[in-house]
Amino acid sequence: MFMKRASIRLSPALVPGVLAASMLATVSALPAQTSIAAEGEIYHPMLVTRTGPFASAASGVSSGQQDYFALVNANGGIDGVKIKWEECEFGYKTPRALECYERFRGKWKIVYPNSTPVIFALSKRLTEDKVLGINLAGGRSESTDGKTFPYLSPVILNFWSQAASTIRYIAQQEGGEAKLKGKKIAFVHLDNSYGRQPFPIFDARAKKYGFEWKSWPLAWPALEQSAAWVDIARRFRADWAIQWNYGQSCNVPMTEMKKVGFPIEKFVGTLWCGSEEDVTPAGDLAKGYISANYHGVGLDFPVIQEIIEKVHDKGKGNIERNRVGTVAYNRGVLTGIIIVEAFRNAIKNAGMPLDGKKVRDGFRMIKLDGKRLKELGAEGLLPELVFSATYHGGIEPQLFQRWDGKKWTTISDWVPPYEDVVRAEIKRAAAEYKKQTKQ
Amino acid sequence: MALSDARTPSPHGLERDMRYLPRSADRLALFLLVVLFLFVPPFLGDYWLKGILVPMLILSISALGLNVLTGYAGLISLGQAAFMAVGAFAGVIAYGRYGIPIPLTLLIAGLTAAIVGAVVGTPSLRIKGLYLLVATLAAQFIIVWTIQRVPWIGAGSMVTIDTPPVFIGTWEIDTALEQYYFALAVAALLTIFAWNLTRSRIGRAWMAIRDHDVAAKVMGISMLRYKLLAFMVSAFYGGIAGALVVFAWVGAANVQEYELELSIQILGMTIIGGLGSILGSYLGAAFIALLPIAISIGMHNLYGIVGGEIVSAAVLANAEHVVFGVLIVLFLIFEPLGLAHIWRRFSARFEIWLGPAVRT
Amino acid sequence: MNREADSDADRRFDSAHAEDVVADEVRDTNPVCYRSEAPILRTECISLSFGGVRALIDVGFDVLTGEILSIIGPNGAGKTSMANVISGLYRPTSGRIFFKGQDRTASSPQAVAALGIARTFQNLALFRGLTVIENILVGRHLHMRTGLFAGGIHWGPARREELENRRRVEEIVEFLNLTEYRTRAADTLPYGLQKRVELGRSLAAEPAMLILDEPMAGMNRQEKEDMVRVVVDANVDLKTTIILIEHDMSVVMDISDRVVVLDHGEKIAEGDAETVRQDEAVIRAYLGQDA
Amino acid sequence: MNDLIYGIELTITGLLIGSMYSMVALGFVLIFKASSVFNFAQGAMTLFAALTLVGLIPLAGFWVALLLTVAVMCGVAVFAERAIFRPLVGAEPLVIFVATLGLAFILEGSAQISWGTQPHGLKLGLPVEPLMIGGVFVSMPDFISALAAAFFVVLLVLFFHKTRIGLGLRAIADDHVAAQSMGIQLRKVWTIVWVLAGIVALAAGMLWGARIGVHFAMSLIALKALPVLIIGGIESIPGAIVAGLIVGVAEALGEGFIGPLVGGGVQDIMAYLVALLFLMFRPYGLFGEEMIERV
Repeated sequence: MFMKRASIRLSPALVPGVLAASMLATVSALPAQTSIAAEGEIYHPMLVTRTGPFASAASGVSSGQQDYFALVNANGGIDGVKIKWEECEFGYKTPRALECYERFRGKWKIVYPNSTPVIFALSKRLTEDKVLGINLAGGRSESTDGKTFPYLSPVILNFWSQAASTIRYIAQQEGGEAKLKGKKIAFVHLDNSYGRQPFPIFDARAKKYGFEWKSWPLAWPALEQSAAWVDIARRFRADWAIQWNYGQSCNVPMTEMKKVGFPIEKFVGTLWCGSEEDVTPAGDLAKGYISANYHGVGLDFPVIQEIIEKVHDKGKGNIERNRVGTVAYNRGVLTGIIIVEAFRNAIKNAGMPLDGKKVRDGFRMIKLDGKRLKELGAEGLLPELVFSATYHGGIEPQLFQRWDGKKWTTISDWVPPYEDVVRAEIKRAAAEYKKQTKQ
Repeated sequence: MALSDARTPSPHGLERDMRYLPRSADRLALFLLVVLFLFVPPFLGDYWLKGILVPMLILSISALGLNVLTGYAGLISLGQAAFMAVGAFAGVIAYGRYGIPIPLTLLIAGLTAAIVGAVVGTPSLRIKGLYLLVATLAAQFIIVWTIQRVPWIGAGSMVTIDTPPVFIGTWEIDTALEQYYFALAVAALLTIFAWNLTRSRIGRAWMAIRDHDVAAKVMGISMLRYKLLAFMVSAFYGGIAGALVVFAWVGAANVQEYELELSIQILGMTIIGGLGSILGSYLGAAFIALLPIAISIGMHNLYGIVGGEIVSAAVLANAEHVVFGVLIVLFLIFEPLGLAHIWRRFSARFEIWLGPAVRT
Repeated sequence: MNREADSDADRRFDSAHAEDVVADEVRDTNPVCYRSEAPILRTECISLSFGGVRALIDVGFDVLTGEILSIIGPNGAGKTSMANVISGLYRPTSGRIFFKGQDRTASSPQAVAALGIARTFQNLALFRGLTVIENILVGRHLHMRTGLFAGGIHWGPARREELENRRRVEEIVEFLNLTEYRTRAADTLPYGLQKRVELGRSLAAEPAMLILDEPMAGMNRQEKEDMVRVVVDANVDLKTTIILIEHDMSVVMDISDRVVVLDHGEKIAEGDAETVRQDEAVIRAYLGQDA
Repeated sequence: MNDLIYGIELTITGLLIGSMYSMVALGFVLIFKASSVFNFAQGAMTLFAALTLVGLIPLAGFWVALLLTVAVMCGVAVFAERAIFRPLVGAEPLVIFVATLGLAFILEGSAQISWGTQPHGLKLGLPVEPLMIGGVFVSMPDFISALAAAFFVVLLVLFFHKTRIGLGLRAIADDHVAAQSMGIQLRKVWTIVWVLAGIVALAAGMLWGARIGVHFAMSLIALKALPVLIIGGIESIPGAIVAGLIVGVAEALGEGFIGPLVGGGVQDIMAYLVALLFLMFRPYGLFGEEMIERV
């Protein structure tokens, strides 16, 4: 009798139990995944995007970092301390990133989602937990102000600097700012927070230099832009066009421009439309396309040669060999360099084991001047970066590069942004943030 | 038994009919759930609270709202995420800009969404099924577009508004546990409200419309009133869920989190969970929101056990999608009526098995 | 398709007996004191067409308070169209409808229901997902006031109202002998019972006038007898004016006070059962159909 | 340039784009017509087909790759019909809708597992220089794409009206029960419809791939088809074609003339606004049939 009861009680319980089981799987899985690093190791969880629409470039960035970490480890670690990284896939989906964040909470040393929406969603949490969230050339533009945003940083070139530097580049091509007067600049951008950030910069510079600019917002995924380009080329008759697309909408203008007869040499892309993945779908039509970038391209950097030699040739690469040296990959490597520098400073400053605050403090001590970059074998790969407690990076120069159908070639020197407008915008936005959050 | 009969004057057991949970298995399960949800979380880490439970509660509220519309009134909507966005922004503006107390703010968020919902629901008077689906889809796009464009909303070029610290009276909701209980309290209230409502005259009117709208009409049920009411209630729930995203989870209203994909997910939750079932809204939210996480962790572990070099991380991550897709399809084939129906079958069987014991 | 054909045959066979057995005994106890010559419903020159098809052509008749009026006619005669016009589902192309002396030609079905006209449907129109009790409770819709907020709180007046109306529903359930099926889902019941639930639902509305659209279609003899009894009881005990739509004239002849005969959308006869039974046009219409 | 010429240019641009929308919408219409399933996975099928094609081209050359892709799409179609939709026959349409969501996950995941996450170009060798006809600019590749889309549509129409299977399909769309009693096997026909939808997905994938490259976001193109379906009616092939053109023109003109008034970015909203207008005045689309309910 007892036996029977017990069996009946159990067997139907299995029916709705799939969910319960999956929950249990989650519980039991947790300790396994967040395996504790050995003594004297830095355990470094990473948010990665290897699925979905943004995986193409984002995967290169993640793998580039990992290759650099592998190189550091192969060279004996940071003064003997090795890095043990662990991925959490979020597929560029904000809720999944939040879950990942919580899953590894307390173990984060520095968070780099490579997604601006995620930085926004995490910013409160990061501040509470005292973990630095970085998003190179993205994230929260005003977090250049390290005083208002102690645990956020754009690291390099916030969105406003990108826009300002791009205008300066166009001015240089025209032969100076004075020549901008009366010129028409078309701004093609995604109709979201990312795409609209340059507005104040354009407004300010248009007023000062007397050029005319007009916005063509495109709703995500912006795979169809023909009406905008007919308008730009046939009615507005722009002298220059700037694109602020993202991911797979980057290559669409190249086909459209050709169709409406807009010259590609008068077209400049944001640095987020400056990787191989952004141009290859357009094939030959992308030849001659110019985009901004915040780092050097190609394999000609000692650090990358060293990675090939010590990581890939040993069969320990974290990415297909043919993607080494791509824009996304180099971004990963230089991000790795910055993170490792922060780790190194933190260890030197506060000792092991590391936590979020120590790494943030280490980040603020980063001084990647010419000498240091040379030591790291990264001269020309990234601009000089010097951070402080009040300056979290973001006002740096851009490089400009041209696609020749096969590879990118850098065609300019470092082009600095107009610092005054950028700083004014940071000040305004930081004040607005303080007002909203009643600080 | 004897006592309860004495208190019930009616020979028909009217009170009996109106009991919330006629089955003992249901009562037992509810009791366990209440204990679980009330007393266990303090012992769980922040991961469970912030990573799993709070988002799940919020999504469940939203799914519950959609279930009122789709499961009870038989109307489809792909605009639930947009209602959440309306609630999120209405909430953050009411609380952040005007300093309205949080309980009132939640109400305002819900009501604003409800008004928008009434407008979005008007096509339902003429069309249904797939046509209605696309009409609400239009609303999804138009609402999100409008939030970005109306200067008064003040979403700015970032289309994000941060919230100040969240206070109810003098109680600051800042730890994960507090946020969890806050969300739980709202979810519990809304669940009881929906539970009552769907069993009331209004709920019956909705189900009448769903099952046979012509017959409902000649019983005197106004299509205009009840269809719009269903849209409003559904949007109200969505709006409150959106506000909770701001106040109990993320801390900011960001329009990019309320895109079509979320609407589709919420519709999936109500269907996989079970149309016309309150429990189903919760189960569905758990399925759609948590299963991918469980799969991800599970496969990661498997990968860890099997060992590194066999498959790349990218293959693994994509395989999660495939597994998730397969599970959706399998569940639907196995139980097209939804997860809640599995439970209902179990609890019925349990009741039969328990039968004699209860009667003695 | 098949069931339809079978039941048609059944109906003709059974009805001959049904009329003898049932009608006689209930007629005796039928008081006529509340009947009046004043029409509760007047239809004037109703025409209805869909595209080019004319479903009703200048049909008009009065329904007197308290009577049982049958509308009969062969298939496609326009009976259901007439019911739909009266209950507001179709707007007549021309003509007017007065209920209790007021013109309500253009009223919506809800408004018609609120005036006190209830109906059943020829094809089953139950709320499939609801139980028997809940189906009948929907019939109480217009007698209840509980709004959104009270419904969600379910306390105090809302709860009392719910209990009160459930009590009324139980009376109907008992009246219709549905007690043992109370909590069954409507769509799991056999056909005859479903028809009965539908009748219960319309009775729950306590209508002044009830339109029954072929309530006995597809029923066996026992079920028909039960149904006839219920219809007469509703008329007598609940003082409900009834319009009974029936395809087969013999079923209803003995319980009807008056009969209206439609054919091809036109009224071909009106009067008491005997007059109609002997009317040349009626015989022709029915003969024509049978032949 | 005066507004008239500009308007004409936008209209032409819109018409050419619209033909591509029609292409995508057709896939939905085919499946809905035959089985009342709203196949959300149509976009994923487009992605899957295009990725398979560009993945195979370097291995097998264009024509062989094309044939192989057709074969693969047939396999996908048969799999979807057998493994997912046959067991769900008779389920609520919404349930089947969610099942197609599941199918979309499966297809997107397996496409990226098989062919990686990197984007690809798909060059069909179309001329790209713009064409000027009497001072009015016409995009050459769009023109050719539109011709190809038109050609494909004609093929489909011929198939439906001239072949036995096609006639069977139409019979089923009109009345499942009657068609069955006439000896048409529903299941066989459903399989064929899924195969057709797969081939339409491949065609759409090629045309769009030539335009925007082949990458994951391609599955989002399907969203463009939804307003088209409303305007044209979900069950109507001519509806999908005409409505595609209407949406294309409305988007182009809306962006060109209404956009400047509200700060631009109205292109996608326009499609839905036009769809809403249609819902108000012709709820079941241009060619859709109103569901008349009998009491």
